[in-house]
Order: sequence, then C-alpha cells, then structure tokens
Amino acid sequence: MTEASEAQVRFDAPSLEFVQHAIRELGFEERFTVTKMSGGIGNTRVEVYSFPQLVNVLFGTKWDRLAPEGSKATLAWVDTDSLCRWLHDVVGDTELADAVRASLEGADYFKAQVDAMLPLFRERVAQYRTVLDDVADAAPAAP
Amino acid sequence: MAIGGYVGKILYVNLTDKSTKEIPTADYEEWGGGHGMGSALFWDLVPDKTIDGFDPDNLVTFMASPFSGTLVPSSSGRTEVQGIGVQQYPIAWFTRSNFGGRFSGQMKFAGWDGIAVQGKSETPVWINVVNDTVTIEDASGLWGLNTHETQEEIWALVAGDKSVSDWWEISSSRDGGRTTQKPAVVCIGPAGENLNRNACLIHDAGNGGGQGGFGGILGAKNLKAISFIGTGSVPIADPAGLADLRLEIQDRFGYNVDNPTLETPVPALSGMYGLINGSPGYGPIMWTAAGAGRPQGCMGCFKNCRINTESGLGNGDQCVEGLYWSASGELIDQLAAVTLLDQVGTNVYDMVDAHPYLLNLYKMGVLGPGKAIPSDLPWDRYDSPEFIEAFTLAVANRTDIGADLADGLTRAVIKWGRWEEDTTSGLLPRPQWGFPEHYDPRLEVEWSYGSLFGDRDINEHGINWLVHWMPTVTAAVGQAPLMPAEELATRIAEGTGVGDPKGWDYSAEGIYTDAKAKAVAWHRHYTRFWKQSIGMCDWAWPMLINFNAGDDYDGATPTYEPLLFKAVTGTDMTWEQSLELGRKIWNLDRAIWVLQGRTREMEVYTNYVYDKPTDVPYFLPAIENGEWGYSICLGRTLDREKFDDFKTRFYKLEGWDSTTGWPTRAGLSELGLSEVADALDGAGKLGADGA
Amino acid sequence: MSKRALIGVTVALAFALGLAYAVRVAAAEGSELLFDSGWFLVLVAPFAGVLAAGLTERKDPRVEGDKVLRHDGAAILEHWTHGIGTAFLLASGIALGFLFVPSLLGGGQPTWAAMNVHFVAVIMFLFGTFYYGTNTLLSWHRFREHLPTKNAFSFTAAHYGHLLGIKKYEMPPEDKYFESEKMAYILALATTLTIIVTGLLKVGAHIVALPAGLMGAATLLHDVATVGMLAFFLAHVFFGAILPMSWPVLRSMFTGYISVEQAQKEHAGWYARLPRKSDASS
Amino acid sequence: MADNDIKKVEPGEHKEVTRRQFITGVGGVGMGLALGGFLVKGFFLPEEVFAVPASEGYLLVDTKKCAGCETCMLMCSLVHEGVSNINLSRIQIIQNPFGKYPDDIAQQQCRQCPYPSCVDACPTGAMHVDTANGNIRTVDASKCIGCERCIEACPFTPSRALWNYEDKHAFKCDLCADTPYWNKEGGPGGVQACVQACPTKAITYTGELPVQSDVGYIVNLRNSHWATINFPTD
Repeated sequence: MTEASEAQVRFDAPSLEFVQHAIRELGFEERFTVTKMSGGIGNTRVEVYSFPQLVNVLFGTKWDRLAPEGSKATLAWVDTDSLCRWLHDVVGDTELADAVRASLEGADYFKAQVDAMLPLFRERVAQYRTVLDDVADAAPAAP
Repeated sequence: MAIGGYVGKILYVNLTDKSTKEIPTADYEEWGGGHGMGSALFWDLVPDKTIDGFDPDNLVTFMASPFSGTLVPSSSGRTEVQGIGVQQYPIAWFTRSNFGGRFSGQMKFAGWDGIAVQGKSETPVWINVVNDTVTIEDASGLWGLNTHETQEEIWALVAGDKSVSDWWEISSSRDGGRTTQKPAVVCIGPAGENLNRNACLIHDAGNGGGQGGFGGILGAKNLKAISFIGTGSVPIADPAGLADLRLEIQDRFGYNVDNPTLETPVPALSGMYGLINGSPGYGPIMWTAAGAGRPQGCMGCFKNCRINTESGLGNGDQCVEGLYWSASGELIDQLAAVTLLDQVGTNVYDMVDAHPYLLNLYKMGVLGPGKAIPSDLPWDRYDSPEFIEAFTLAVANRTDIGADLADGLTRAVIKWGRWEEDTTSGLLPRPQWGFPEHYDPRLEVEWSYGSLFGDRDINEHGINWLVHWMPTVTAAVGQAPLMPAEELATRIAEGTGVGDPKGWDYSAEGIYTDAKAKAVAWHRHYTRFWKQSIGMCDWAWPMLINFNAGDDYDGATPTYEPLLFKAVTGTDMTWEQSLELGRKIWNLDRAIWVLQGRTREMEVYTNYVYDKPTDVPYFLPAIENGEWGYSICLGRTLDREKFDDFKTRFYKLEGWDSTTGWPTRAGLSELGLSEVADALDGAGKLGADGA
Repeated sequence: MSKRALIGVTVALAFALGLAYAVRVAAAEGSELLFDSGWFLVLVAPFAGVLAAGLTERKDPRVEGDKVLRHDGAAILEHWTHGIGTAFLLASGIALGFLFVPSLLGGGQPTWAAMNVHFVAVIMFLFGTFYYGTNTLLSWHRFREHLPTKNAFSFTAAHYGHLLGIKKYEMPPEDKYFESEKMAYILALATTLTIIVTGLLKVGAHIVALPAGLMGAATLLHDVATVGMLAFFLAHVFFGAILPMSWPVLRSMFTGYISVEQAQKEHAGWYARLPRKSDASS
Repeated sequence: MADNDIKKVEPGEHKEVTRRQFITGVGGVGMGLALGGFLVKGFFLPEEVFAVPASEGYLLVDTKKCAGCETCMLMCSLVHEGVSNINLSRIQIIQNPFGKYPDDIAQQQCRQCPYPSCVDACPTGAMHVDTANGNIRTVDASKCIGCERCIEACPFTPSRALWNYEDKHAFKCDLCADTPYWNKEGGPGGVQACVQACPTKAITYTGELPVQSDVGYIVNLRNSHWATINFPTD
C-alpha cells in the first residue's frame, strides 16, 4: 500500500475529459511500435493504437487490471525516449511521461525498465479506472 | 545393413485406385531416414517434378527415422513431411514440414518406417493403419469436423467397443498385441478441406505441420486423416548402450528440475530463459504465467517444452503459436485464439504477421467496410476475442477477407497490388519465398541465406539460441553474457568442425566472408541429416554449447550423434560421413528445385532487407574494430553487391555452377548422384563444371 | 436299446454337458478355472478307466456267418473316448497357442473357455486311455496285434502301392491292423505317454509348487508331443475315415462288424486265423 | 447276451479272474482315495490363509510433475526386453492431449501391493513373491500358463499385471530386478530404470510402504525450483 500512497502524491487526479482523451483509439500516424522479442519467432513489431493497448503489451496484463494483478511481462522492448515522447505528445499525459522518464534514469536493461515503470503505470491506470467507474456509477440505471 | 532402428517397410498408398504396397526400407536405407528417404522416394515416384502441389500426382511422404519410437533424447517423436508445396512464392517449391508428438513412434510400433501418399480419392477418405492392416476408410462422417473432433472420432472408430483408457487388444487374438494408447492421428481441419494454401496438419492437440500448405494438399487429395496404432517393437542394436547414453546425456546436458545449475533470475521470463537452459515448459515462450499446468513433451523428450493448462486450451502449442494473438492482454483469450486456429487447421506462421499488418491497413484507411480492400470484420475491436475468432474463422472458411487470405497473405497482398510497396517499406517484412521474417535477414544470415538457397524459412534454432538469444535474454535480465563472444564463436567453430570462429562473426563485413559461407553450408548439411532425416528435434539439437553443467560448457555435439546412431542401428557413422550424407540430400533437393525452375536471379530478398536499416537492438557476436563482442547491430542493411558476390562463392563451395546456381555433374557424381545429373542434363539444367 | 447304445449315449451326453458347463463357467464372474476347482477329477478319471476295465468282459473277434466281429463294445468305447478326447485336446490346445503358434483367441473369457474345454477333454481322454491300457493289460495279445512285425516295411510299401493303384503291387495278406497302422501306433503310443506325463505335471502345478525348470521342460515337451499327436490324428482320420476303402472298417467302429469279403480282401492274414462262431461256442 | 457281462465267468480262467479282481480293486480304491483326498482337503482341512511378506520397495509417481513424454515406458521396455516398445512397459502413461490439467495425464505404475491379488490369483505360482529379491511381486515365465488370472485380479485399471503377447506370458514391474539389457544394478537393492530416466524427476523409489489413495500413492516431488518456472507446487 505504501507504493500506492507514495503514488498518490505523485499524480494529480485526472478529469474525465483527460482520461477519455488519454485512452482514445489512435490513428495510423499516432501509433506507437513495441517490439516483442521471442525465441520462437524473433522480433515482431506490435503496432499500438491506444494507451490501454500499450499497457496490455508492455505488462502482459489487461490494462485496467494492472493495479491489482501486476505485470506478467515477457520481453516487450520499447525505445524509452520515443515512449516518453509518445506519452507526452500523443496520449497527452505529461505527468506520467515525465515520471516515466525520471524513473528510467539508470534503468539500462529491460527488466529494470519494466520494474521502474510498473508502479507508475499501476498508479496512473488505477486513477483512470476510478474516474471511469465513477462515471459508470453516476450513469442512470436502465429501467 | 543396420540391425536396429528400422522396422523394415514403408507404406505406399495410391488414393486414386485405393491400392497399397510395401516398399522395403532397405531400398532407401542409404538415405538414413526421414527427409533423405522422403526426397529419394519423391525423386523415384514423381517423374514430372514441375507439377503443381495440388496435382494428384504430387507425392506426400510422412517419414519416421531410425530414432523414432526410441529412447534417443528429443528424437523419438518427430515426423518429416515432404512434397511439392502450395505456399511459397513465386514458385511453390518441393518442400518440407515437420511435426512432433508421437505419430512417428506409433508408425514404427505398427511396423512402418514411413508412409507415402499419392493420387486423389473421389470421395473423402482416411487411412487406418493397425499394425500390418491398412484400410482406406470412408471419411464422409469426418469431413467438416475440426482437427480435435476428427481425432476423437477416429480414436473411437479404431478402438470400436473397447476402452482406450484400459488395455485393449488391437486384433482378435490376444497375441496380436494390446495397448493402453490412443491411435496417433494426423489430420486436416476445415482450412485444409477448403484447399487453403496456409492450411496445416494437426496431430494431437497442438503438433502442427504448417509450412508448405500440406493441409490444403491433403484436402486436394480428399484425405482427411492418417491414423497409426501399433504394438510391435523397434529393434535396438545395443540396448544397454542406448540406455547409458540416454542417462548420460540427460544428466550432463539436461535441466535438473529439482536443483538447476542455471536458473532464470526472473520467473516471468522463464520461457525466454528456457531457450538457454531448457527448463520444462519454456516452449510457448510467452506463456510463462499460464496458471496451473504442467510441462508436456513429445515421445522420448528430455526437455518437455510444452505446457498442458488447466483449461486444456493451448495444450501442446509452443513457439510461434504463443504469439498468434495477444492484443487483449488476457492469457485465456490468447490460449483460446491459438486453440481455435489449431482446430480449424491453419498455419499460424502465415497468420501471425497478417492481422497486425491488416490492422495497419485498416488504420491507413485502405482496408475495412467499403474500402479498397473490403472487410466487414470487427477491425475496430481488434483487441477483443470476438475479433480474432471472426478473423480465424473467416480465413479457414474463405469468407470475407478470408477469401483472399486463404491463399496465403503473400498471394493476397500481391492480388491487392501492395506487395512491392509494403515489402520495400518494411510494413510487411517478408524477405524470401513469401515467408514472414523470422530472424533478422540483414543480420542473422545463416538463417536468411539458408532459407533463400533452400525452399522455405529454415526454422532451425540450434545456432540462433546461442548467438542471439543467450546475449539477448541475459541482457534483458541484467546479466552479463554467459560466455564472451569470442569463446562462443570458437566453441561453435570447434563443435561443428568448421574450425574458423569467423564463421560466426555477424559484423557488417563478417556476414559475407568465406568462413561464413562454410558456416552456412555446415548448417544446411547438419540439419538435412541429423534433424530432418534422423528426426532430432530442432529445440534440442545440435547441442554445441551446454550452460547446464557449470564450468563444463562442452556440448553433446559432435560427440553423441554418431554414438546414438551406432547404439540404435549398429552402424558406424562418422561425423564427417553424416555431414557428407546431409550434403548429398541437400543437393538432391537442390536438383528438384532447379527442375522446378530455380535460377540464380531468383535468389534475392525483397527490398526492405537491402534498403531499410535495422532500428531495434539485436545481439550477435561480431568483430568490430578488431575486437570480438556482442554487437546490437543497429542501422544495418544487407548490401546487394556484397551479397551477390557471396552467392557466387557459396555456389562454388557447394559445387554448383556459380553463374546459374545449378548443381554440376562433377559435384553430383562425387556424391553418387549421377542419375540426378542425367535428369538435369536431360532438362537442359545441368550446371557447367568449374563455372 | 442295446446296452452298448446306452453306454454310448450316456458318455456322449456327459461329455456334451461337460463342455457346455466349461464354456458357461468361464463367463461366470469370479469363477475359478476347472483345472483349479476340479483338479481332483484329473486323478479320478484314470482310476475310473481302470475300474471300468476291471468290470469289463471282452469278446474276441470271430466269424459270425457272413459277418466278422472286429471290435467288441469295450474296443468301441476305448476308441471313441480316447479319440474324441484327443480331438478336443488338440482343438483347444492349439487355439490357446503353443510353441511358436500364436493364440487364436482373445484374452479373458475366450481363453478361459478354451482352458476349461481342455480340462473336460482331459477327463474324457484319461478315462479312455486308461480304460484301453488296462484292457490291454488284461488281454496281452491285444497289445501284440498292434505291434509291427518283420513284414512292416514290405507290407507297407505293397499296401500303399496298391492304394495308389500301382499295378505291380498286390494287397498283401495284412493282419487285423495294417503294418502301416502298427508303425503309426508306436508313434501314437509315445506321444500319448509324453502328453499324459507332462500334462499331469502341468495339472500338478495347480496343486503343489513345482520347480520352474521342470515346468519349463514339461511345457516344451507337452507342446512338442502335441505336434506328433496332431500328425497321427490327421493321418488316422484320413486313412480311417476319409479314404472310401476304409469306410467299412469305420462302420465297424460303431457296429463292431465287417463283412467276410472285406476281411478276406483287406485282412487276409487275420481272417485266416479267426475262429468260427460254431467252434467257439462248443 | 451282451458283450461284457461280468456275471459270466468262463471255466478255467481263475488266474485271469484274480488279476481282473486286483485291477478292479486298484481302480475302485484309487477313485476312492482321489475323491476322499479331495473331500478331506476341501471340507476338513482349514483353507490356508493367503499371507505374503511386504515388498521392500515401491515406485512413487508425482502425477502433477509428469510431462507425459513416455521416456519411462521406452526405458522400461528397453532394459527389460532389449527393444523399444511402450506396450511392453510395466509402467503405463495414458494421456488425453485435449485434457485439462491435472486430469490430462495418468501414470499407471505397479504398487507392489501388500496383499497382491495377482499373486493370490495365480493358479500355478508363476506370479509370486520373490523373497530373493526384496519380496517383489513378479512372474516366473516358465511357470505361467497364460490364464491371465493375475491380469483379471489386479484391482487397478489398466491392470499392472501385463500380458507379453510377443513371448506369451504374464509380466509385471519387478523394480528392475531382472534387466538383462542394462548395465546398472536394478531391483530393490539397486536403481530403477524409470526413476533414472524421468527427465522431470517425477518418479522416485522408497523402501517405506507409502500412503495409498484412489489415484495412486500420494507424493509431491515438486520443490521451489518448480515454482520458479511457473508450475504449481501444491
């Protein structure tokens, strides 16, 4: 829980509009490329067309359950610079982008990078989830 | 003559007139088994080598080896499949596929070293072999069933009123043999019935013979399935010796599950790490978090790379199947997707890069409802299970965009007029013969050269896991490489017998050297004999370096292959003789490709290989600035001129005409293939000696 | 109904019932093999044969008008109990597989049924064989008339030459039994003895622990003797029942009589010595 | 007059009559003895109780650790018969490729039962307790009459007593006491081929009578290293 509480002070609570923008489906030019590395098939490019899909691919866990379940990541390699740029410019979550960039200082191999990014994504995804759930609850129940 | 290993006869079935005959294995023993025998049978039984893969005269061989059904580690369960394919482009070459499980073992127990099928039945049939009894049965009741339903149905049909979970007598006499086993069945699903060029063969849950399109080829023959159940024995020349060798190899080179020497530092990456330590269940690679389950292996395996799951989904699936589709982030969806693919009988290797590529086309506005490439599949829900299910069924049943994709992604893209553009930009990385990129063709060249000079993506990991995955996986978990690059290359050079470590230098210059040519040639010859003809599993052999015995890095190769061959067959086979026999088989195949129309000009890659620099770290041993090290090989392309020059030198090394790439009389005669030279001569395709 | 017919029907009926029971009990849940539940009958059967012989009054061959009494009731009983027993032993034994011959039967019930049939046939066979043996002891001359004489080879050659219609061969003056039959008799005797001794050992193994080596040898001998017995059986059936010339003699195995002409033609040597009914009864 | 009328005694045949009487006596007395002996054995002597010493060794298989590679089966037939044939293996691995873990693979090894029904059922002592080899329950092929009572009697399915259709006799697990095609010392005192050959070390050997269950002897041979490669250890 400490991790989460630390995280609490890390990000401002996002607005509904913010979240909806961040998790929107992207276009061809907005895509982000992750390289899945596998001993069976070699490197395969996975084109990511949304923030949730990035989480799925990066951590091997359905994005909105990352918080409780954690990472089941296999080897999904990303160019960390372009990842941060993509989070910043395309997804539009500058806070997360900056936090990730900072966390990656000195994390110079795949496992270290995943370990560094995981708590940040966990916390941010949890916040997204809360906002979306509130909306769902507020929605008028069908007669 | 061998005194062990072989069981004496090969089954020939002509589906046109429903006749069968026995071919004495002794007639083909000089070829070793598996692929060698398959190529020789094809050469003898198919006069016109230029026929189409769907032609009734096409011969499909399913060959076992002297090691099938024996205790030789990870060599007991492979079946080699050959015939003219329907998948490759521009010409569907005489090709091969291979699947694991227990099929070849049961074939041997039934008393057969292989089965060759020719002709075409008017109505759907399946071949039922119970020891010596061969019957061609009506398959109208099986047609339309998926691959799993088909096998369950056949188990029941063969066992009749008996229970296959108890001892059941497979003949009317108690001395006719009894077993507790289920018949081993290889079959096709709807994809094969629909003559799809990317239809595969399926045996048990996830053993697939995918490359080449043999599912569609069997469909064209109206052959739904082949079933073997046997109770006979495979003779072993030196039983006690074989038992000793098995335990010795297992103890020395195997992964000790109770107390491993080299263990993954990251459980989540044990699938990856298993590529270098062989821990059980590493096969799916991407399924390390598969929940409750167990490792599962082919007959006689000492690695057991697959996983049986608590859902039963994904049983027996490994390698590329692990990556078919994982967009939902839910493992169970991933398992369900690949299981459905197995059931319809489609080759994952032609589909794994298809849906991501098509998603890009969708995002580009080229594909979708009412678009240039029309498709009403739910592309907007690409990361949902509904999408992948709809996509998988569409391809198998030739509906929606599947009508084009059933002929293979390559032919579909050519039909849509995008092949040149997308293989140049790299949007569709398919380097040769219409096969998807496997390992980087610009860097890991014994793979890409071997594929181009051959008939398909070679799919041989024996070198790859050492030179590429060892440094990659250790780097991923923050470990130093388990061995310095120079020692790695040196040990491989010694183990193979090639001698020159530069054969495994993957630097921008290293990939064109004569040493590299020798390394590539060795790879072709070793795999043609030991893997494809003797049935040693690609995921276990060769064992050139061993990381499971602490400081003792010596691998089982080249010491143990000849010892195992001697223990099983009683025949002496030196390392050199085995490689020479591999070269002979490789040359026979080459001759067939030449008769089919192979020319030097055809042996080039698609443009991205030459024009698009690599942009992802890719570890390989390389000499850079005079120093051995593991390079990440960024910004690399293949140089057209340098490769062209390499090709000339490689042809010469193999004894082929360097101007045409055709085998020469001198080269073929030296291998005892004069009659092959005559055939090439007759077709005006014999290479000029010394050219 | 003659006493002979009565005995015949009774024995046949008992045997048939035995077979039926053997097959039925094999299918019964938890039932033992008859060799285990009924082993004592294997000991009783020989003594029963001996006892029966002791109570039997023989009647020697003689000419009765235009008929010749060839076999008395005892001979007929001996022959058919021994013969039918042998037939079923061979059938069930071979079906179970022996030497290198694989079993013709499935495991479980079919095998148990065959073993039980073998048991019933053993009882019949032992009774018949010991009945015959004892009768022979009681009238030794009957044994001698089965043994080959110095004529063995010349007569056999002449006999078969004649059978095959080779002109230069005349039907020799054979005795009651052809010289060829007499030689076959020796073989039959040897195999029968082997079968009985080894067979009793195999039964004994159901009752007491016997050394493995002994059992191995016994089984091998039993199987080998089976081959000899089969050979004799087939030859005997061929020459004694299939060849038309043997039909009158076959008939005599039921009626006991052959015609005078038959005796004169085929067994001149024997006929010459036969007493006439008139002398015998005076 | 009938052919064999015992009341008719021919004059001057006293010698034969006494022999006949003797023979008759032998027959009668013999039958009496045989029947009597059977009755005494059957009704007056108590049924001997079936009791045999416990085996000195047992095979244990961790049903959740087995990978179904059938290596044990190939090894068993190799060291015992000198050929490769999973159907002549004393341990049987039966799997359903489409099954759900843990019900996908079953391992059927002989339990060397404390009260071996197979030995009890054998009519000829061929299936016996080999006191010279740690009381293993095994077959003396030369005594086997092929009645398959042992196979019928085995309480497990499939039967752990097997039928060797090639050499035509029953056979079963002997803990490798008789392995003519192996250089190692087998049997209760030595090592067992299947234990040695199992690549996942799912088979082990014990001298202690293990705990029985419906599915087999209960044993868990999976340690923490098994969990490291993501397989359950419970």
